[in-house]
Amino acid sequence: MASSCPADLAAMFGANTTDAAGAATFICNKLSDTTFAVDSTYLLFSAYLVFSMQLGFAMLCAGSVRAKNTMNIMLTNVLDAAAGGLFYYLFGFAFAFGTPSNGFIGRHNFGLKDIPTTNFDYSYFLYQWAFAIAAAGITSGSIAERTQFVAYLIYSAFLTGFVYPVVSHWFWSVDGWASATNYDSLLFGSGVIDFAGSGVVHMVGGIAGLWGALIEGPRIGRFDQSGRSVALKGHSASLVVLGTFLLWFGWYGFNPGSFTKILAPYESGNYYGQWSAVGRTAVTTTLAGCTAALTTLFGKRILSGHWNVTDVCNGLLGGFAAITAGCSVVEPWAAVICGFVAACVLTGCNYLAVKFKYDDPLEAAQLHGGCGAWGIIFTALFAKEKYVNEVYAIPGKTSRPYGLFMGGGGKLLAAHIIQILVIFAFVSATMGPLFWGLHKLKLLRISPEDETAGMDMTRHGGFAYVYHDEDDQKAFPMRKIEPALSA
Amino acid sequence: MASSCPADLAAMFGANTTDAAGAATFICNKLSDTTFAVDSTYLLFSAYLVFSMQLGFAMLCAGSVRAKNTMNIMLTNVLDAAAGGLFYYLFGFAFAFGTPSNGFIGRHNFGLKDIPTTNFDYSYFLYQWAFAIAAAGITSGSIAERTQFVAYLIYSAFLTGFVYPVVSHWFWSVDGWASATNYDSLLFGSGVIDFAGSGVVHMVGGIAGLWGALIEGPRIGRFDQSGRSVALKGHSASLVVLGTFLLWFGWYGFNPGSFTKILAPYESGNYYGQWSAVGRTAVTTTLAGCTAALTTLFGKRILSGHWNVTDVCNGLLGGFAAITAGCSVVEPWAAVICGFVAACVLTGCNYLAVKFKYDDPLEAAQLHGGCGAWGIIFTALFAKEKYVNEVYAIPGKTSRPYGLFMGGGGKLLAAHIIQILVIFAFVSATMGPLFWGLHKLKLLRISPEDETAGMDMTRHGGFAYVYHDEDDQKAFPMRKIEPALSA
Amino acid sequence: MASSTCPADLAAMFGANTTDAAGAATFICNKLSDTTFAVDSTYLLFSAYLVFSMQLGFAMLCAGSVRAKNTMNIMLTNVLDAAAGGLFYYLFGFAFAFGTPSNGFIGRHNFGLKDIPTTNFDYSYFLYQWAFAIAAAGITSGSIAERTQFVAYLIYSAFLTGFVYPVVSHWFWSVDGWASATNYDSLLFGSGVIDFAGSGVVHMVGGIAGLWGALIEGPRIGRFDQSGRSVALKGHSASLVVLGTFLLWFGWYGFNPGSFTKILAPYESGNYYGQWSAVGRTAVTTTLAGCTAALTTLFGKRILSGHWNVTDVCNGLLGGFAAITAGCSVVEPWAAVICGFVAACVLTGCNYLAVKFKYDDPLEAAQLHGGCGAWGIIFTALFAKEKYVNEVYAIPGKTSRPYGLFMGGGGKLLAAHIIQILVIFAFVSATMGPLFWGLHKLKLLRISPEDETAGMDMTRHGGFAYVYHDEDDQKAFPMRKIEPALSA
Repeated sequence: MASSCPADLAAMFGANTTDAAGAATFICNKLSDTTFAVDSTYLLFSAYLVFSMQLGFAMLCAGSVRAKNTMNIMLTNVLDAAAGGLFYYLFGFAFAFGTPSNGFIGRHNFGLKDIPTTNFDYSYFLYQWAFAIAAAGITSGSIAERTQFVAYLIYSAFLTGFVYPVVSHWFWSVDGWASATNYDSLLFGSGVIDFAGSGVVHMVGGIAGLWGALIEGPRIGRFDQSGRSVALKGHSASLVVLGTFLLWFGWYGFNPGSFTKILAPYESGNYYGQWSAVGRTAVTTTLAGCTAALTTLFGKRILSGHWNVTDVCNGLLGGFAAITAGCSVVEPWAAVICGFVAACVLTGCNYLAVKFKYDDPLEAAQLHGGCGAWGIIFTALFAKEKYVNEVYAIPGKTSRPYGLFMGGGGKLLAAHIIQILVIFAFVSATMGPLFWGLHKLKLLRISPEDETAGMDMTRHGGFAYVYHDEDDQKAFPMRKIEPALSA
Repeated sequence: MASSCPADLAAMFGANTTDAAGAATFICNKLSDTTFAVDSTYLLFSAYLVFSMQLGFAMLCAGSVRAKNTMNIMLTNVLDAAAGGLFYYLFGFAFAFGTPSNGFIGRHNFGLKDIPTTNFDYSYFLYQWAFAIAAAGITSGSIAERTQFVAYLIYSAFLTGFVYPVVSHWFWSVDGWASATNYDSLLFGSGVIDFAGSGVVHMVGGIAGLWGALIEGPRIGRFDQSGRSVALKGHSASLVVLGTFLLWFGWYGFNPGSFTKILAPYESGNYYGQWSAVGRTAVTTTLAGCTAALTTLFGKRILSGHWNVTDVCNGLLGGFAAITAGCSVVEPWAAVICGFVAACVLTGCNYLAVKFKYDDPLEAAQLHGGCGAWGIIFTALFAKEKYVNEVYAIPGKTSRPYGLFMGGGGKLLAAHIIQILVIFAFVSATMGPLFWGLHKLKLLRISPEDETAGMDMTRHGGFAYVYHDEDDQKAFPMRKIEPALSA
Repeated sequence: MASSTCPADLAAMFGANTTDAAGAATFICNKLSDTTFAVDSTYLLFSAYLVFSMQLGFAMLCAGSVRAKNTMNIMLTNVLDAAAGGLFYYLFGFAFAFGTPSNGFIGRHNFGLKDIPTTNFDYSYFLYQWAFAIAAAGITSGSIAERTQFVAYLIYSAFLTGFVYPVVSHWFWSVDGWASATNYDSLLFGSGVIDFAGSGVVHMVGGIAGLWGALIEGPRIGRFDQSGRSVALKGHSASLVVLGTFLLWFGWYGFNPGSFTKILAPYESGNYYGQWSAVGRTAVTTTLAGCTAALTTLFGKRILSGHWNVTDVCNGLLGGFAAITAGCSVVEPWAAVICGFVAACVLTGCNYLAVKFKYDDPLEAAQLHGGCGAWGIIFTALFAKEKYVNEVYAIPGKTSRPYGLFMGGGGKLLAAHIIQILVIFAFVSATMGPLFWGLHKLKLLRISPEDETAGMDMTRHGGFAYVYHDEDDQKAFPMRKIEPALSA
């Protein structure tokens, strides 16, 4: 981009300047250094924020399951990050971004070989790793409280190391067959605008979870003998709120961070540039989540008669999952619409889940799958021409398809419908057989005895909480809790 | 600022340079792009940190109330952020910063119309939104455990959408009648130096809470028949410490972030510039909080005989609330004084609260109102000439009033006393009648039955914590906790 | 710093035909210098905030790892680490550590931040170093948890943050330090110690201080039964342990990559490869070491104990981080995987030894930070890559310096690093050992057995940390009091 900088500037200095080329090179190099440093700072801190989402998932999942399975679900979250780190380093990143490659899978940079290049720096790898582990974290919520730990390790490795990287290659790599940056052959002349991954991350994680939860069936007691739904409440609303806020916090790395660069003017010297677009993305993200939370609050109040904080938290996250695809190319007012519909989609999906006796302890398939799919459609409807052309500028062209409702025609919508179908098909075709195979090998679901007793007791060395000592208990069997109570 | 850059530089290149204007424009544009990108990065990440304070408030409030009201208080914190996002987007930001306007209320940029401009970018809105929701979060602590949820929704919308924006317009907008940046008519030739909002944020939130808590009265059981104070301990000190540390973490966005720009030299080419002032602000903030914590530790040890962690946490936050006004214009040693006095002010206010049978579950009015007011006075006493002139430089003037004890005369102090009175009067005149009206309409306080049972049970669909299953309980009624205890 | 010749060079290039060459050059160079300060300050400040968040991580990790009856106590110590550390480090800790010019053993300028900012240090640098200092004290508090008097805690914490840690950091990190890699005039063995972010300076110091404290006061009551067998005294909340671990992981991205303190520093101006890449690489090596250690611990513990244990995995993860901290900026990602694998083994081994010698450390702090920290120092001396060492620790006017033994760089770095381990062990033992011993003799160190059994929260801190049910409810339904919670 800045490659013509010294030549241009040297020409402007002209022959009367003692060392025009030298001066121009000096200045341009300094400016280029600055750009690298600023963009790296921006990308790295965004990556750290995205990483903090893993903490958010861990707390959200822990609070949403029963106390007897807390150790189990937290361990899976820690291992998402840890195993994901190794697998994504060894081959995940290569499958996703190893360029040049064909449109279906990357094939360079295994084990970070030849990194950094002019295309990718280490910070880019770190950022993408944080995305990859988020996808695995989503799935773990769907199959919580009844899945064998070994099954968990296997699917997590497969998802982070192969399924997710391949999907992200299709839509985000410059070589991907449906990528918006594969300028030589854009799908429908447009490509898919899935900016931060409503499809690539959320739908992938959600649909993987859907198959897992479908194949192993609902938890014991989730539907009673007469088939009615019985809520198996999570053990701590405080952890749910903590996790939700941490996810909100981390989402500011997820969505605005997906620009990966902030020092990129749309017109040099103007106050309006990519830094504004980054800010706008943070604002659209915020508004979508806020609207979804309020919609859920009043909706649930009408439906259930309660003001329910855990439902509001889920609604909020549904709004975020939906805006993720279009956050950089829509107006703030459109984000409000996005959030409103996302809350309705989530409520609808939850209704369907109960109807079909589908049990998902964290509503992960409904939330990330359903709201993610809505987000993809939403982007195809509301993407604004100006923003699309700024954020996804094609070198040498001034225009590309944008949102249907904004007058941009149906090409983008067509590409996005293809995206939804293809993601659904691919994830089903890979994760479905995997879960089915594990099921047949009796490696997927734990025994009913283990499930009733809780996995922490049977597999993870004990219960997560010990508020009172054994000694105290023996001494005062009946009054053992009194010291705590009279405090 | 950079507007004369190309002209100046072109003149320096002179007539012998082939395209002096072109070269100068090129270089200046690149530098301007860099400045926008660096400042936006700084402001955005500061905004994210300020947002994380909302998580801190949620955890602090949750831990400070009894377990039976945890869901209620956390829901109010989530909705502060969510409802605040919508209201501040629709009109709060316009009331606060919509310029040009009169000195009392802004009137442009409703719904982010015409944003970004040369004055404001989206990132600025996001930053100010995070401030607005903090004010509402403070108030929710004062009226915790006994307020109807509907009353909460009403006051929160009114505070975030109108009261807080108007006050911030007065003191922070370039048009505000008491603003330090309203160069045409500075109050007492000085204006108010409330850098990050000891008055604008903390006093506003604290006084709103004071009226709410006064009007609805103390919680049942807070003062016994003989009128003695009975501590109603919060249910989890771990959550209190978690929340306090998160607030500390977020305060690094609140105070140093209030510069909103970091790439602003005081004298170009020198190592000393706004980046140093930002660092100094972080240091003064840290020292004030640390001193207040230690003062509280030893003070409470003498008064109560215990080393109490929740009191230390409150003392720490009191120190932060106090330093917030002057953090950018005082020396580190002065911050130590600020923190020491803040701890004493908080202890004094708590003593008065007990004396007057005022019940504030989070000590929010005492902490944010009392320590906030002290912070305003402190700034007027200790603001250093050099720092005031750097941070609040008036174009074309070299000096402005500074701290009384630093030899700067009483003008700043006069302005700051006006600020305290005016904030107290305005918040009382708006929030007082609102709470009183809700009280008369029987919309403010919950019924005694609900209060005794806890709002979570009666209004929010159940208790926040479920450590043991119903099934286990039925099977082993007497030994049901054993598996946990023998772990 | 590097821009001092900038205006002169650029003015010469503009030459005599430019109307005001000096003016134009100064203008441009000043703007670039302003930008550099702003970018580096932004980077350093946000890194400092991340490191600060580790204190929250320590607080939650410690709280979850102790029994419920001592939660208030341990959290208070963590809050005070930060608060007391802030004052002491401001008053003299920073001066002892970095007050330059000074001798090689202790600094002696900038007390109370006098004369700051200078061309060397800005306020942001102080803030960053303060966040490091309180981390060291936080480590030690874990080792002596659940049985130490609060007054003893205040005394050792002040001494560690205000004197011991600053002196050690002066030796290895100050430009004047006798073993510093940036003391170009007299490098130890022509190399100096490459302890980039403090496996030795922070982790070993905190771990060894904890070792002496825990050794002197002995194990908790009930930790080893009459027949001498080890009885696990489980922490009260695994959720808090996981929360704390993730927060530490989050903060470690400020700790390790942040230790560059500058990001706008090209290795060759105009190239895409510069310090910003090295910063990214450091974040990657940190991540990989922790991940590998976590997985190694997972499978290792599964084989040894038959359980998939999340708290052990968390400790393994942190052990990997503590180990990579020394070499994170100068090793390849693949080497970080080796570092993490061995760190997990070292931690398991140290824990085995601890049980054997009846050493009780509620947070495994001495094993984790001391043991894995020492391994990290050795690891750096073995695997430091020539290219990276010369980039990150470039000596002005020289092109090469010793690097890792296994990478063909000879034994000089290893020699320096062995000296580091010995010296840190000796110095911390010679200062903290007598302090703890003196407190022990004065009966100020350990609480009474009655207090220990009842829990310190009850006896010293005004009550239990958790109150899930009301007194009122309890009186009304003495037998069924928990029912509302259970039937929810």
